[in-house]
Amino acid sequence: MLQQISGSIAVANAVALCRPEVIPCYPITPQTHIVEHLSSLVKSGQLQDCTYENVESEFASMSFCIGASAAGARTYTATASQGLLYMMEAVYNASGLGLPIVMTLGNRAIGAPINIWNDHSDAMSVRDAGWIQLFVESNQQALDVHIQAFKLAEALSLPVMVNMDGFILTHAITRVDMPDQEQVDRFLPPFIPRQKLDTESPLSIGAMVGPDAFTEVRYLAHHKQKEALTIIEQQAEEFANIFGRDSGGLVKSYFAQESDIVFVAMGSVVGTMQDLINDLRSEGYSVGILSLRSFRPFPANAICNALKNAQQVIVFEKSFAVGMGGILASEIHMATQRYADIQGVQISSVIGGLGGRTITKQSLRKLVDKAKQGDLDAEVFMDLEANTVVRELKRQQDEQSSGPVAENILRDMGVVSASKTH
Amino acid sequence: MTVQHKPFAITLDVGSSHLNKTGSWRSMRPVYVDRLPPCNKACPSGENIQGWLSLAEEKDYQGAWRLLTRDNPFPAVMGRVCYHPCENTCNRGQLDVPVGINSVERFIGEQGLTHNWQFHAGEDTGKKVMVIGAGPAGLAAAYHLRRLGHQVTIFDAAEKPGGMMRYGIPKYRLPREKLNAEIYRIEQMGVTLVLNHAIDNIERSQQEGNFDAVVVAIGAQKSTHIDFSGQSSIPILDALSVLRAIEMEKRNPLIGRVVVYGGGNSAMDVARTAIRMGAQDVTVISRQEEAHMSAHPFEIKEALEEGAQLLCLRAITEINGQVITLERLKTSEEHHSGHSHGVATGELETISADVVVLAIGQVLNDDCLSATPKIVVKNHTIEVNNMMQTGQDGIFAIGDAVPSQRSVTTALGHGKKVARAIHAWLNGKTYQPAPQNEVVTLDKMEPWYYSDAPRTVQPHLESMRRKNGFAEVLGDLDQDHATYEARRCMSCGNCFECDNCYGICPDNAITKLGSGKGFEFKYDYCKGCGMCEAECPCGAIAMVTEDI
Amino acid sequence: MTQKNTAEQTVKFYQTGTFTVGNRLLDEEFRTVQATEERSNSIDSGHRACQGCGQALGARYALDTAMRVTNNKIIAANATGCLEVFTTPYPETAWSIPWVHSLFGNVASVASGIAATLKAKGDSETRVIAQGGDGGTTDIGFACLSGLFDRNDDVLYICYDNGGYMNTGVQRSSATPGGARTATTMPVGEHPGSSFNTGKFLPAIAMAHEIPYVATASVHDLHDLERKVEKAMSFRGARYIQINVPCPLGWGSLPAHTIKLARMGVESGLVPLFEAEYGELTQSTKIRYQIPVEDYLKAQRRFAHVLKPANVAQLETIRALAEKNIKRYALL
Amino acid sequence: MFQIRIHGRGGQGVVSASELLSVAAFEEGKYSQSFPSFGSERMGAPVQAFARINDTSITIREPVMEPDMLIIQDPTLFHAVNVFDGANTQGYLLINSSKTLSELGIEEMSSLYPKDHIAVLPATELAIKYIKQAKPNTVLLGAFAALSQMVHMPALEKAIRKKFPKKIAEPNILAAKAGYRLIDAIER
Repeated sequence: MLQQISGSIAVANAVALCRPEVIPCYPITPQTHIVEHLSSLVKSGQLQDCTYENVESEFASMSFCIGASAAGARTYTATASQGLLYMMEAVYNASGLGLPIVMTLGNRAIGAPINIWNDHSDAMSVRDAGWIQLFVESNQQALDVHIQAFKLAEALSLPVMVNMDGFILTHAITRVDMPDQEQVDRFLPPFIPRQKLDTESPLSIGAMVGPDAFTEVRYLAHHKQKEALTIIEQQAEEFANIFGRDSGGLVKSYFAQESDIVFVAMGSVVGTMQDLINDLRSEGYSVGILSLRSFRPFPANAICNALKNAQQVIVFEKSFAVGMGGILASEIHMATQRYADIQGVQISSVIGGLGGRTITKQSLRKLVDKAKQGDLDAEVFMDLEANTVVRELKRQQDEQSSGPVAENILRDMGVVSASKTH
Repeated sequence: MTVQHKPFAITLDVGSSHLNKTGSWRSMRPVYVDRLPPCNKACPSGENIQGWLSLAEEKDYQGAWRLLTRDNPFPAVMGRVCYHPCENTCNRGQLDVPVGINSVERFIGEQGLTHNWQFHAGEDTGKKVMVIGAGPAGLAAAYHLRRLGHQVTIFDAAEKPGGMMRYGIPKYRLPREKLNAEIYRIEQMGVTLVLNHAIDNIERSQQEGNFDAVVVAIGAQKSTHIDFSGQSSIPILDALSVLRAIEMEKRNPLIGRVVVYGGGNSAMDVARTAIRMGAQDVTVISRQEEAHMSAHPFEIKEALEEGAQLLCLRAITEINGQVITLERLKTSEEHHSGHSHGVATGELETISADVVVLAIGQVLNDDCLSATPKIVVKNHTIEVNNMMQTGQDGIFAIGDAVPSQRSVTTALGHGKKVARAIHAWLNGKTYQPAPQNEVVTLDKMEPWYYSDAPRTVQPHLESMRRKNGFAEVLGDLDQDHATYEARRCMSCGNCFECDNCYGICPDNAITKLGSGKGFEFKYDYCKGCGMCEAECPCGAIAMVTEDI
Repeated sequence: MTQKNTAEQTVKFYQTGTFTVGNRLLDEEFRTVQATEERSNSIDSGHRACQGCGQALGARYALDTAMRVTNNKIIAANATGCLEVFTTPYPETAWSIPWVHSLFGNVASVASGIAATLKAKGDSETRVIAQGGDGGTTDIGFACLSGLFDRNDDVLYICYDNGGYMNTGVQRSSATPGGARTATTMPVGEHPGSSFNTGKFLPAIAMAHEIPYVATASVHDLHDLERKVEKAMSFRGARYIQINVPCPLGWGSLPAHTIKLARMGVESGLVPLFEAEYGELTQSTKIRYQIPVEDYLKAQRRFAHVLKPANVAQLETIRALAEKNIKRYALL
Repeated sequence: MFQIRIHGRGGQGVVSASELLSVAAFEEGKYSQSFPSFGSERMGAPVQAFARINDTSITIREPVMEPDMLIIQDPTLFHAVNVFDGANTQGYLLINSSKTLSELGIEEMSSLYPKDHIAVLPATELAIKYIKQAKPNTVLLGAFAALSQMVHMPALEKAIRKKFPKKIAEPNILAAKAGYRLIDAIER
């Protein structure tokens, strides 16, 4: 059924269609509307046989999920940013224990400086946590991928994180096609846990493992993720058969194979890029996009296959490893190094959209133009106010007690008009 | 790598911790032991007190009676007259008050009489044993011999059996129907009693009767006498003949002012009997201070309660007419530890009396031994080896006639011992008593686990009632109280299946074998922490070093 | 399981081992769960606890009781700590119940999650027990525990209190008693050992949440402990039991003295045993034979310095604490 | 594609207005999108909301940089924010005020627009009249429908009924109709 609703409501309704049994939550912008809506669905009786609990922290929330999932419940929660970091220990634990929890991450920057707006710093902070990490471009995909996430998690007995850009998707009201219960039931069978705390068949979960077997256990986690590369594709196909839509999968190519210049990106920015390349292609540019829908597992083969004809690759990402650079870019580098068909491709790493900075078509277009002229640097911070940075560096050089950086820059940009205090 | 069907967190076949044999950590191992409870150790009859108390706790009175009478055929008697050294050593005494073993024994004995439980003779061996003396030692010897299957005939010069039990212990302490019943029960086993029959030549009687062995259990029937200086005008009697006369209901010699000389239990018996017989005034004169008198404190206490006077640290030096001269003594400083007699001070005082009873001891009457020269008498007692055998092969001697502590209980113990010795001797062997286990002291136990409660006090007759007759001074425990009292036993040194070791082992390294079967250590898992030993309430576990 | 007083039960008053695990003379119903051959052995042989481990004992006591009460329908969640480590050394497990370990600080939430699942599935028979040491409970797991209490989730939380981080080599926790030596509060300087006037007493905090049931228990008095676990299981909602479990390693005591020390702790007044319902104190377990605190302290090397003449003020402080407990919880 | 940018202050229903617009367009079978300028959701702070209406699906996620329709819910914002930034002056301008354009000091800017693409109306007054609250958004939406014909009253009514409970929806519909009538009358 077509609906014009916010991304958060769409996801909440999709999750409800998956018949979750336990949902703990803790509020944090920008995911809060999802769990608020689920709360209403449970409290009003629209979602039955489900225990919903507003707990005292994200750490508790993920821990609650761990207990619930280990006891055999289909379990869901959502968080973002600082909340993800606060639950971090439990995030690793959930995957280490192999518990098929589904969590929405309403992607948001990480402080300090505190910032509630969108980027991918939170998702990237857990890139080694052992979770499956899927990214969505639109609200339709968001709701579709959540349905697939449960099936995927339960097939692998691994937790799945659906990454959805905060505000840009969560708060955007768009048209979505909401499936009906019968369709979802057809796609997603009841949860049969691989391991379960059961008094009829007692089991110890979470034993200590020493050097003698730790490597094997960790290797198995890696092995599971590699299995997911196949299963994700299979499930996307199965999904398309039942729901009639292409949603999910490992990667999505928009003219990537037939273009000289190819953007690689994840999440909602792909939508803006699509709008851009439609313009550019009509102007005669050879430009495409490769959208990464699965970040973990990292679909190196699929990526390289899509990029094999590209001359210039612009890896656009909304986060970076401070002191190193683009995370996705370095992973793409690594993948292309291994892939024999790709030789001599130019890869530029573009960091943009940090802390909610608007990603405009115009700025993206400039990147393409520069790339076309062979002028695009290996590392670009898109729309960086270089002068502001230079002035702050000077202040720091001039004065040991130059004060807090964030506040200095705000003052410099005139956002804060207070006069200097000393 | 094949696909795992279990999630990787629990793959690679988690096994049971049973695979991990933690027993290898151990340097000490616990073992179950039976230690000797101090009561058992102290019992001159060698009763397994802890054992029969345990059965009594379960209200298995017949079982308790059977176990008790394995060592002592007179529970109803001993439950009254035993001075219960067991209670003095009872570990419980260090916590609150000792278990009233004697009163439970009496209760058990009463159960035996009430239900008319009988003894059973052993399978006939064809051997015949002659027992001289139907006192406690002789009767006990006869009983044990009969249990072992030997034919026994007892000869006694008196008209009734029982010896000192009848002629030395007043009725108020031992009602005669109880005594008679328990003696009769021994007779019922097939023991022949020949009364009013003194033996004057042991060897001849043995040959005439074709006896394979002889037990001399003739007691110490001759009273010690002192000749006081002075011209006494009053009767000077001995305790034994006084008590015998009263038992025989002959003329009462205890009239007027009675002075009893002596500090032992016989002195108390005479004094208390005198009060009951209506004596005007009863004074006990003891050479020891009260604490060192050989009489049991409760006897002294009860005598005083009944109205007897007690003059301690005094010696009779002279009796003139009715006036007795006493010299005050003082405690010797070198000998303040016990049996010392006082040292003369030269201070004199006098009292008047109508009769003096000497209760200063008895010695062996060796008249019947003169025909058997190999039986050596030394210091008024018959010399015996550690198997109670005299110098004459096949002739054994026991009880007050041999060097030992003179008590009914000791006599009973002798009876048991001699029976075993004779049994072995008749089979051409030497009796080897089983080695005694280590005695368990309170420091080897953990008494916290026992509830504390005072001993059930046997209902005392009011002292006024006591004075006026020979009614029994101590009453019976009822069943509830007997059970209650029995359950105060801490089962020192012997597992009573409290499940503590089983329950508190942090390594579940103990198997409970089921009721009555005890427990077993699983040494595969026992880490040797020693908690079971530390927390065994009764000290029935020991830690021993592992052989490495 | 307590004995009725003598006036009512002349004969059933068993002086013979009344406080023992079992006793052949006691009616079955009055014996502890541990006395039975059929006990469930929630933790079984082969675990790798130190010799004389109080926690191994406390956990089996509590869980076996809960198993009996629920007809073996319990699921346990475990915080990181000794109990977790020594029971599940890969590739073995000593647990005979469904058991999960997640993290050090989250066991209360994991247990809540399990309870939520049972609720969602309509399973009211199976019950959930969370367990952790004092560090995992009073320090790192405190927030999650408070959350559990707040939501009144149907979980029995059992804290095995041995007064420190023993698993990591004996460091101070907020449950370490004043004066005690730990690796982070060594007996050096002007105030040797753990500081006084610090720490927190979680049972009182639990009571402040007004949860249905709070109790303290000790491994030395099994009847009392089992009664409390049984009582706890009769409530729905959040319940908290703190069990005093001596640690030979951390306390510097003999392995054989574990139960003895537990007993002495209680009998000195330093470890008060009591129960509370909905925030109100309902009952305390009386001291049977009061002992001086010194007797308790001198059996533990962690208090050796307290008994030196120079530190008599510390001893006085500990004495005062015992007196305060005795008064506050009416222990005599 | 028709792009709308709404300026207002927190608490004036700016975000709701963009949502209602997108839902109304959806109800008419069009593709639409709405989203707020995300920020701290405090009362009184300047806020923007965006909407796009199109005949085919919309993928772009950037804020509306070149609005075809500018809706100014609070005229005091002219002094605080450059509301005309990037505005398509061939598009529309809808202002909540009882003042004239010159009184508002935007004569110069507004002169760039076609005359019949500009509407100024006292939406807050009307809102107070109909819904007893100073929330001019639904009045302005009615005016928007009349001014742009990008959505129509039946769809707008439907959107309002979907979002609000009846008790709130009905007065808002009356308010929207009043806004519609006011502008419709001027235009025709």
